[in-house]
Amino acid sequence: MEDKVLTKILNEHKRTGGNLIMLLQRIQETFGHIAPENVDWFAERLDIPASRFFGVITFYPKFRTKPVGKNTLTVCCGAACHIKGADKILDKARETLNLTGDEDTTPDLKFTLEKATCIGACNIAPVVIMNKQVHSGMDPVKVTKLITGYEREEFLGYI
Amino acid sequence: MAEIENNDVLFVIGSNTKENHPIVAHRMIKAVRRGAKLIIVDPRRVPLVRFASLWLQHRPGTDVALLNGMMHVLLAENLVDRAFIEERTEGFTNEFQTAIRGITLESVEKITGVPKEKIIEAARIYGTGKRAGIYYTMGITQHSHGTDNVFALANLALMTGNLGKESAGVNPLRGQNNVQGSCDSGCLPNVYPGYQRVTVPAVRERFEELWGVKLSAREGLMANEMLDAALAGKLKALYIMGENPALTDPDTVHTGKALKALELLIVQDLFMTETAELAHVVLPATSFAEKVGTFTNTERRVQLVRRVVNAPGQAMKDSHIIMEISRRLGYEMPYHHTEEVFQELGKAWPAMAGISYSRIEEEGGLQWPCPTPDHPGTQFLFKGGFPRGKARFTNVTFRPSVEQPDSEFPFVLTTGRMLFQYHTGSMTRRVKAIEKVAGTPYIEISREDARELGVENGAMVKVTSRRGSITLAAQVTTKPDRGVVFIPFHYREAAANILTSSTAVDPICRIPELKVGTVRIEKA
Amino acid sequence: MANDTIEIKVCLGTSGNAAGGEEVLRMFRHYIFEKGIEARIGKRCSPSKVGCRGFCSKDVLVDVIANDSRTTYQSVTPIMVERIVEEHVLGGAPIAEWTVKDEYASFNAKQRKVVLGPCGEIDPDNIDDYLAMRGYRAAKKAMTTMTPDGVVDEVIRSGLRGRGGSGFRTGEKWKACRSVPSDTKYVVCNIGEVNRPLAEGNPQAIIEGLLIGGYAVGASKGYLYIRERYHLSVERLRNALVQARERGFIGRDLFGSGFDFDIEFSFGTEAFICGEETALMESIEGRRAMPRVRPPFPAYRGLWGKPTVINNAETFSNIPLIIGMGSAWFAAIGTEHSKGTKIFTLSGKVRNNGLVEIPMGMPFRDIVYGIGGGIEGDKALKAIQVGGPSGGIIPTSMLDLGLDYENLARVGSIVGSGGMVVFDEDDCIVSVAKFYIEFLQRESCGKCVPCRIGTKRMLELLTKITGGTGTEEDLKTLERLSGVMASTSLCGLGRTAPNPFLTSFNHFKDEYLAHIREKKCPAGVCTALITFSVIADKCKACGLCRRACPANAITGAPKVVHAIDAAKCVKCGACYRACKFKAIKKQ
Amino acid sequence: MSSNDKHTHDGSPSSPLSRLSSLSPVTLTIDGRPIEVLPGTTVLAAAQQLGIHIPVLCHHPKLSVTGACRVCIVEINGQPVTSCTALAENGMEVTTASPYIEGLRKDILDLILSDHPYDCMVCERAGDCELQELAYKYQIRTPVFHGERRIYPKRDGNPFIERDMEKCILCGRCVKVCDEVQGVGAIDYAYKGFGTKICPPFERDLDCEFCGQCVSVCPTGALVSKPSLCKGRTRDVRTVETVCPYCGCGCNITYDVVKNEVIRAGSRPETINEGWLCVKGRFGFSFINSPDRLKAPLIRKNGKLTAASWEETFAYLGERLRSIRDMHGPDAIGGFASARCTNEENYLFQKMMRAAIGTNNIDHCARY
Repeated sequence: MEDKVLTKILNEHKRTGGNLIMLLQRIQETFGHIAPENVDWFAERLDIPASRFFGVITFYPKFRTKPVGKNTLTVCCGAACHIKGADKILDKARETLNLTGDEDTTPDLKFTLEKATCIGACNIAPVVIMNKQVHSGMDPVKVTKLITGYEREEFLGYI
Repeated sequence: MAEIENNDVLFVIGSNTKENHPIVAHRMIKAVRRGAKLIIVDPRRVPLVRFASLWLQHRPGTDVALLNGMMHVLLAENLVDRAFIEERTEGFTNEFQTAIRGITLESVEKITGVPKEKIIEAARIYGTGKRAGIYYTMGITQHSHGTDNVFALANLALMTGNLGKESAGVNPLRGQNNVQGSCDSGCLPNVYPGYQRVTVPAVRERFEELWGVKLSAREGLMANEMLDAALAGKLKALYIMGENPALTDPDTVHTGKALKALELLIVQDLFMTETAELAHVVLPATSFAEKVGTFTNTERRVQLVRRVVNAPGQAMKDSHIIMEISRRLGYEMPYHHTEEVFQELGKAWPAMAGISYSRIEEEGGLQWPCPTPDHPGTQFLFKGGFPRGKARFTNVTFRPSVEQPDSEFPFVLTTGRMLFQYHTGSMTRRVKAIEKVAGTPYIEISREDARELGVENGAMVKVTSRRGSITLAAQVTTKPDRGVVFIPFHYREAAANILTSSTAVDPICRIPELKVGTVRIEKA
Repeated sequence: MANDTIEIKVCLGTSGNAAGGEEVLRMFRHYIFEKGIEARIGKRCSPSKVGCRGFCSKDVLVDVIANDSRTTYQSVTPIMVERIVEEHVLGGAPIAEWTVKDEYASFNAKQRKVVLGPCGEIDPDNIDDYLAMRGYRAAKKAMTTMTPDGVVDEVIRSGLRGRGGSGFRTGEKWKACRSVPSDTKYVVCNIGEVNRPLAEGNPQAIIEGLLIGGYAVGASKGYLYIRERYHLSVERLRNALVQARERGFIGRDLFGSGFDFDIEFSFGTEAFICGEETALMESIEGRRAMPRVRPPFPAYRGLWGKPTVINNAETFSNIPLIIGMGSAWFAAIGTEHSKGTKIFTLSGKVRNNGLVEIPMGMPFRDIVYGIGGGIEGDKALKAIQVGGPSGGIIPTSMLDLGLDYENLARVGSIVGSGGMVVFDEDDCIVSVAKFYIEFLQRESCGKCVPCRIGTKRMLELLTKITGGTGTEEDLKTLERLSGVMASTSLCGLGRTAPNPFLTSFNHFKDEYLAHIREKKCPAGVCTALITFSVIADKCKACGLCRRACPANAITGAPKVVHAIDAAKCVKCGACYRACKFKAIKKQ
Repeated sequence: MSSNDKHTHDGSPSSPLSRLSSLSPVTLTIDGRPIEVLPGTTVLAAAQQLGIHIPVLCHHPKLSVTGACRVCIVEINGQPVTSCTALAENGMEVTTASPYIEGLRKDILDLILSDHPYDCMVCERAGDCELQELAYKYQIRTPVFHGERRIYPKRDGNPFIERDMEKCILCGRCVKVCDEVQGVGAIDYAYKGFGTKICPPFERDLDCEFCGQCVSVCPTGALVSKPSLCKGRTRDVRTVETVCPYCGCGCNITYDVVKNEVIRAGSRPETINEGWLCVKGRFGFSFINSPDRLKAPLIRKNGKLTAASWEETFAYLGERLRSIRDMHGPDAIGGFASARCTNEENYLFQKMMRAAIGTNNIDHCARY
């Protein structure tokens, strides 16, 4: 079953002549993360050393080797967001999601929290991105509401 | 070896270069990085395939069909070097050409399992290369039609004028460190040192004069013939210096019987090998690190071996042992140091005459022919011409291997070496670190076959041929194609040569067909 | 615009989008359709989306253009739409209380919207809007009336410099690439974070610029290099590419000139170092974005070893203007050595955060107080940080400095790709420097020694200082470190990495020394160096602070003046924020 | 798929710049001495031609250019530039060792050492370490810069190569040799910034061809040969050059010998094998000192192989061979020579068979 999906990705990769980063993006899109077994699978078939995959995966923070949550909350920590309290938003989000230590994904796999270096929306700082939607002018209270809204799968706004 | 880098086409057939000649593979990789095209012809996905522009995965034993198919394309697309053929070859007759033209690529595809498009592409790449080199090893020779294979390769090279110039040619890669040297030194039943035939009276007289003794005019027996003779009771004594035929020779059951039939088996070795265990007399020899001498590598380069450490216990230098035995047989060989022997070799064979230990010390290894002390050595052969005047095309037709898969033995077995172990492992298997990573025998099986057999990676399987059976772990890989399995022959506990045949041999050079046999596989 | 149409333009850049612009636009369409507005007033109504208009702090912005007069509404939410439709569109009476205030005028007044101009006007998803404003005329002009060398010369004459990091002369780069004989060449447009508004507001201009660039250097393949995370930008560019291809602006034999050109996406994933062009090439080739050694420069040996020109989206967006309007027109904007305009994202403690485009040479004062509308909460301006993380910090004393390449280089900063952050008196300059170094340390690719270890050591030293254990010796070490990094790092990231420290140390030495000698953070930011205490005569004993304290460090009871136990205090500042009577002192 | 994905850069340091310029030589001045070099020559190479020593760490003459360590920095026309990456140009004025440059170099080394364990006293490479050499040369006793060091657990279970990544200076030579020369790519850079680390995929144990090329190019003690650990310091070692006993490549090997034991194998770079070896050549020498070696002649007596003296053995052999020859003729005796013995031994062996015994029954295992 999984072999079939992988083969499809492989064929598409060969057809479009994409690069390793794009292949990894595709794997991550499909499975949510990049499992070592999948890397081995592609490494063998493409005759590209797995070490190169690993090097690329660990270089770009976007790539994950462990399963991610259903929702991804990205807190921008660029300069503009930073001076407007991105740290506090991040802390609050960690607290709301009950994340401890180095964890970035909730045990129920509902949320993954990540930091972005700068998403270029400095003019509406501080911002967070929930899945694909950018939310501007955030604060700790709003981020809690955002998370709770998504937790109940009925986010309506910051009421 | 350095000239490999300058090839623009590398045609590697029947050679797992990356594992068996790792250092040669470096040069090939370098050539590829410089833009050379690498064509690999091998039934297995050998590691070098990663660097290949083209990989032809043919069925084991169908090399001649494949090569003839390529020649067919060369002729059809007129990619032949007419001037070279005219000037330096003979035998490019109408008959030869008609035979080649008569082949259809469809039939080649059917025999070899290689799509004809790939054969055409391979022929085009090879045919348009300016400096195309062919590299082969036992994958070409260890067949019942091994000689035909080599002829076919020669035809291919001659047709395109890729012989007798730099970075081209037909290059066999030697499997053991001094195969070249032991042949050069005359350890063959039909020739004296320097490939001088024992049956030619003038040659014999020269050697009789040099050695001061009457010599036999009869060609001797080849190794496998000696074993047959032993079994037949005609050969009574065998003196084996540093070899382990009990494990390397095909059909070990047969070999064991032959060795046991001997009245006197003398084995001179570093370790108690499988062969030594059968011996009447075992002589402790010295390793390469405990003596001085020369090795000649695969590119005919004569290099100095130096003494690194002292030999253990009473182990004695091989040359001393030989000299001593010879003395007891009433023939004195009084040498005072090793170079005297080397100098005598130079007297016996002019191609070596110009090489001396001191020259090797100063200049590094020297490639023979090197007839005089001021000769620089010879990088590649046949530059000015071929020894027999003109090189000859030899018409060869495809003959299938002796054993063909059937319902009883459905798999084709091919044997060979792997990176970590060497030969019968008498040296490498005593290196702890190597044992740790490559200490267990295995059989490579394709994923598809493994699935059908219900065999998981690492599971034990029993492999049976008409000769016997062994049990070893399955390695499920993408290396061999469906229906083909591979076993490295290094392991005594699952000796691949229990399975191989000693009767399927090449009619000319008597090489056994170790690369194609048939087996069946069951879960153990 | 024709008088028989009422246009409604909803600002739908990332910012408008984030503020709910999609919903606003949908509501407009909904009401206009449901109420049969067009039939009732006998005019066409066209609600459409436009790119970012820059005034993002008051998004969603909606322009209603009726009877030749334009009204801009700010902070529009979906529930406001019905009334706008009823009263303004139907009734013809703009709703004054919802329209933009004077600050919008002053925000726009000093700007020179050349590149950004169309962004707030045209529908980025409709190529006809772009064509209506002379789109692709420049490409046609270049390919039908100019030689590639002519195009290169025109760009050289314009004086355009790269709008990315180093400000290299674009024309010269093209010329070098043009001069290298090669069967294959590439042009790459890097769409970085600050270029997003361009991709979202006017994607066709980027494509046209890339096209002209390809023609000029002799490349037949262009790449749009963009982080796949910028979903909106990707979507609009993808759409733009499809339309451009349909209309024959990309493909074979363009404008009958025999020139073939194709454009492809290359999706990167977030990494700051990808702004460095050789690292960017590594990323396009699918590898770790570790910069290559230069020379060879990309113009000679770039992507897959082929000559390559890399410019960012802002640079490429300028190209159609230069070719279309002529280099002289372009060169008339800006200063002697810095021509044209520059886009910045103005952010931080100014009133008007937003996207701005200014002519080169504009004094910082005009930017902060004119366009930016001054500092939030009437606090005092402390410094401006320009040029992204590895840019420099400019103190208040340099407010009258004109913003251009030379001046910024003179003060140890760079123009960069266009970030501008404004700090006020509440920001600690040492912490700010530490923040940037921390960022750079995290983003260092790790290839060369000075950057990999240097940024780490700098961060450690700055952390020491903000933690109150720094020494004056540490400052010397920092300076020495800065020197090594600036002169020996492999790429621009490492070479400019000391900028935040060096420029802040130059201008705010006292603040550094206060941290070290007096163990005080004058701005009250560095937690290790501040203490919270209750000003007894201001305390009303309301208990707010006590309840807010997460560490139970505040004692007190109703009617009993509260006190903070310094030993328990975790310096979170919750009490400071909770107190309504300014009775908590932070120092 | 671009072929670049399969194997990285072509490894040639030449740039199109050099190919473009005419092939006429380039003249530059290094430390006041003019020199003429071919276009495409790096400043480092030009300096070496003049016999001027510039320190390097990441540079290796047989590998592609990295430009990561920065210690080969020189002053070119007043600017600090790495000499391993800069190509010689006409009229260049190069200073290799001004106080300014030496200061920068020292600071770079200082930075490297600030992230390096101070355990040279027990390091396998002590005395043979390029980093130690430079630290000594630049007299870095206590580093000016100091701070957090990378701490990694050592847990690689492979039997050949010890990987102590705390000592790794990320020069990248191992990554390049593994990819460019060996064509394996078992290791690569992983992570980024200060946390950059060279490791196998997913930090698994090293699983490769174990050629040890990486060990041979490592400038520090980060990669060392496990079988050689604690077998002896460079100072105690005697080196002997010989030829590898394995395949037909005939690689030149340099053995490090302590007393009567081979402890390490290496190879000189100017040999036919360019200094590279395979796993057998580099690690497969311990059989020489194996306890299993035969140490005395054995004669089968009553069905059992029993130790005998050489005199007894030779006498026995002489008698047995003579009697077989006399009874059955010389062709009843055969001999297998060996492809693993020297030319001289093989020559003697066939000479004995032919001249002393009188048969041509001599062959060897060339066919297997």
